[in-house]
Amino acid sequence: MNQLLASIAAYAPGLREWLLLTSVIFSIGLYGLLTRRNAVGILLAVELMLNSAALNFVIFNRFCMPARIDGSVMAIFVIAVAAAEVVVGMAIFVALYRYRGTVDVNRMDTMKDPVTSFEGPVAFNKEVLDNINKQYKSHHDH
Amino acid sequence: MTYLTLAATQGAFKTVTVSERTAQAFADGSWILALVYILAAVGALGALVTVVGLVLIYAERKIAAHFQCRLGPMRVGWHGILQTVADAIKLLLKEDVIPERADKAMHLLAPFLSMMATVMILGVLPYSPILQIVDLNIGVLYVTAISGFGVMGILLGGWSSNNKWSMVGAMRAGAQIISYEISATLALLVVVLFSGSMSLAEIVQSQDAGWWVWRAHGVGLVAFIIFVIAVTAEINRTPFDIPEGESELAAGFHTEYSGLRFSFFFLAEFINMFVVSAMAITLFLGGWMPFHIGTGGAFNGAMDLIPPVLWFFGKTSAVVFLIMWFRWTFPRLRVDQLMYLEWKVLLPIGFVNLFAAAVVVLYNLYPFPIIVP
Amino acid sequence: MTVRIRTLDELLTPPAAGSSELSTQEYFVNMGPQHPIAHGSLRLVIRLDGETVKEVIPVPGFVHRGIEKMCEKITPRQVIHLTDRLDYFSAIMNNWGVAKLVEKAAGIETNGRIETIRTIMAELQRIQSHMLWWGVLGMDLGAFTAFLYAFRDREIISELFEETIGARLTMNYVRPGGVMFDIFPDFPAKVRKLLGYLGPIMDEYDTLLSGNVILQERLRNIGVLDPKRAVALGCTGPVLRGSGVPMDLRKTAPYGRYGDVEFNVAIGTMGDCWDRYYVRMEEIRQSLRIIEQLVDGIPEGPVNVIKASARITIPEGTYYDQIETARGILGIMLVSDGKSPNPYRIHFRSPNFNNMWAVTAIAPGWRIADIISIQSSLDLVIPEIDR
Amino acid sequence: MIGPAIYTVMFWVVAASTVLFALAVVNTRKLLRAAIALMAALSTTAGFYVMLDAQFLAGVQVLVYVGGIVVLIVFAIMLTRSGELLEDHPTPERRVVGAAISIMFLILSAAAVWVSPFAEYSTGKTPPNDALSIGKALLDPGPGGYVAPFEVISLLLLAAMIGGIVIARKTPPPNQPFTSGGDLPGETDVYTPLSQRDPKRGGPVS
Repeated sequence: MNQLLASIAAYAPGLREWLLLTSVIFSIGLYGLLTRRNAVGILLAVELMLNSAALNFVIFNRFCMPARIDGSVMAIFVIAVAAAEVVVGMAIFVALYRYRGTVDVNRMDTMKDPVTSFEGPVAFNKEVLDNINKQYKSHHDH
Repeated sequence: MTYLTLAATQGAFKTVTVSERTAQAFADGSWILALVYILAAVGALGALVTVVGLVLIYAERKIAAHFQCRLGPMRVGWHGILQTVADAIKLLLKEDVIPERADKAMHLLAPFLSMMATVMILGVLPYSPILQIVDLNIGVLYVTAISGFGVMGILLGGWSSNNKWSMVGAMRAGAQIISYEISATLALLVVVLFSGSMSLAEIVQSQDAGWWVWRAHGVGLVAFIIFVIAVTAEINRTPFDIPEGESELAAGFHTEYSGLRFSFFFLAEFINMFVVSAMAITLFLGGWMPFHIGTGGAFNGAMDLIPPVLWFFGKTSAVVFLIMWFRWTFPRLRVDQLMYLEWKVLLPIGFVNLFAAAVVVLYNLYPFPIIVP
Repeated sequence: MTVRIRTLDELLTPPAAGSSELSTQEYFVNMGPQHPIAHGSLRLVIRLDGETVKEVIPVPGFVHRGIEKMCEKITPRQVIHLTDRLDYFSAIMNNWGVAKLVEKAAGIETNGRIETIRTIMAELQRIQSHMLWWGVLGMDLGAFTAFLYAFRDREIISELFEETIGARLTMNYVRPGGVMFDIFPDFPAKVRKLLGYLGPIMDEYDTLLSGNVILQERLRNIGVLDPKRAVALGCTGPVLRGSGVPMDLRKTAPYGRYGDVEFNVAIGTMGDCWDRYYVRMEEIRQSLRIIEQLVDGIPEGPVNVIKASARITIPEGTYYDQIETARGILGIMLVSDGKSPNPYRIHFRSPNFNNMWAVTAIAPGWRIADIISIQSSLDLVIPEIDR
Repeated sequence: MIGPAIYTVMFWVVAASTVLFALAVVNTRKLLRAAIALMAALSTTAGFYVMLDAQFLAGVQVLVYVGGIVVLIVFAIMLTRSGELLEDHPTPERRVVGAAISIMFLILSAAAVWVSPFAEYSTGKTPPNDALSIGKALLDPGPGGYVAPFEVISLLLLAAMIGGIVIARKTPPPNQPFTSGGDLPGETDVYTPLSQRDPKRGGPVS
């Protein structure tokens, strides 16, 4: 029995295993960041990456200077920043969705040109489009 | 003679949690004993969930009935005592309906999330000095954190039902629970400040010289009232049962649930009531401590004869009764009035109260000795 | 806790676009026909912006039974049976309305005993109806205890009816030229005992619900109905009086014994849900007062001035009469061709139908939860709307 | 002997489940499910914190992430109820490119981790990771203290809160094209008459 336990304990995670784990999670987050087109999906992936970064702080704290708690403090800061990021991000996405009817990052190109195409839950007709462009122009005229 | 000193002289009530016993058994190499401890803990939790659920549902029906000049369940068993069992069997045998175009996986997951949140809290409550499964040194934080899973269960349940009323109920529940969590946490922090610990067992022991509800200069009383109001809102009970308001939302987030999964939501509500009451008494009313007047005396001695676990469940029942009393007396608030109450009434009072508590602790304006570990 | 008081003008103006509130997509929900607030089968289509009501469209008609058409095939005396099924909480008053119309049309004179019994019974029924409303309002607002309290006390009146009439809900009591059964000998004593019981009970109701701060928050300044709007919509009864219009047929066109007794008409000041609540609670007290004045001196005499088998012929013409039921004015129009004993056409002007449309005027701008308060304060009986 | 063995087994089990949940976060087509997977992944991370003797951090993780952030995300997903927000379809090209880049990153970082000589460490000493020492460190103005970052973070959170409210507000500043006040057809007019609806889908006909 004890031999079995010892052989299991031989696979105990060291610093490198922990770091490898966070690298894997970070890479998965990176993959999501690159493949998702939906802004909320991207935010989810970013949360994953932030989380693995915070975990890294704690891992280094635990293995390299176990007498201190700086890693935990940094992780708390990371969590706070993540919370702030999500609040603002979600507010922006909801506002954007309300105005444009989409949160697809590929279509968030209004800064390039006046609106020429518009896709949303309801198809916009020409009149609405012109109206928006007029507003846009009058804004610039001021 | 205070309770703890009495206990110390007798050496009887040293806090030993089940997890400590298990660890000791492992260290001693007695596998079977450790296994027995683990199984006993799991079994006790399961039994507690079942018994508390059955008892509270029966109690609610009887209390409601007597508030309303009627008898309540009388047919099944003596004074209808088996009614809840019969209802449970009926719910288990009912057809389980899942609405069309509902998100099936989420629909199945939601009640279990709700249930899990409450059961996980049961494990850290100190029922008596020797009856506690785990004593976390972040116990208060743990309880606050885990109740977040309950919100997710309700949100998912409402969203996945593919029903507008459920959706509205879920959104309301989410907003309500998150809002009132703040006030509840502020009230908890007052006790954490006074006792100087976040471990529930230590918080109970810090009330050796008197319960925080009256020993803390009125600050504790204000915190207790805020806590009771906030947790009543957190567990969606009248007058804060807006998420499931039956007359407007037709049961809200669990409209589309039936059979076993409905019973999970239903049971979670009652276990939640037990949990928050237990938290309230652990933090403010001395947990398993007996009721003492002054120091020493025959009265206190008589009180000490009652076992701590009975004190715990007795006090919890009192708070549960209070919450049920609310339900059968008050009408329901409107959702914006609810938010008004939280953000413009309870939250400022909570902050001021926390500040006052901090001043009391910091400048030691405290006539009684405070136990700071 | 303070309440933001909205003035009538502010309320009736639609909120300006871009007021500083969070915006969400508007959506429609169906309240009913199967919904706890429908109290029967009424469908309300509600356009919502978040929790704010933008528009309410009532869709009645789920319990239409063709009562008006059925009335064309039966004699006026048989019509009484059907009026029980209109607003079943005002059954006696509905009966009385038809009886009054037929008596007017056929020229039948009744005596003091009949009118006194009718008045007492109608007022008892009014109390019973308002008690039910009170309990249901409590239930709708989440205070279920009120519901059972109301039913406990309603039961006493129901037993009184049962003892006199033999029925508890569909009384079928008042008929042209009299009442169906005479009162039993110790009826006055029992009614006096009831009055002694109900007086303190009203204070208990106030303690349980009226004085509750949450109830006041839910009702005060909620769902304000402008008096002009109320009149324009044809609202009657406590809904109209709640808006401050002192319109009560018992005062303005006294019938029965109402001209002989002293009572006050309760009116509201603002037209909010609380005023409608207050008006009904006060009406219970005034009804108790009316009964108290009448019960001691019920005149002697026959309770039927015409034989039950006598044929009532109504001369050719169009007749209209109205009566104040618990929910407002029930108007009855009867067209007779003078030949057939059956009416050529009967139309009921139902108080609930007009009161129902008040919700379209009141509800926009309030929350979903306020629809509950508003619906409860309107006290609708759906079968009468659909007839 | 039993302690390390349990620790090891738990680490590998929780690590595997975390990776699975993380994969679900980036691959699920329904965003709400992705959010739930994120919740699970964050909860297992709290488990990691417990394994690393940072119980307080585990509590904060669950409290803030599950009770706050994920609930907020779920709220936002529910508020923007449309087919587009629920479904997310990456094209195959994006998948390939994304996978290539992330795998390259993984190889790079793993290699870096494997070859780097880390300082000697001892796991025997338990770190003082309780709430008390973290609180003291956060409010310590001396060297090694974190009072300045703490204040900055507080300010950041306040700014984020105000920013969130301002952005989500309906009020249109005058002549602003991008905040309309909720009156544009795209914002409110999502109602389709019954006759124009696809009975199977229930929504507007596309």
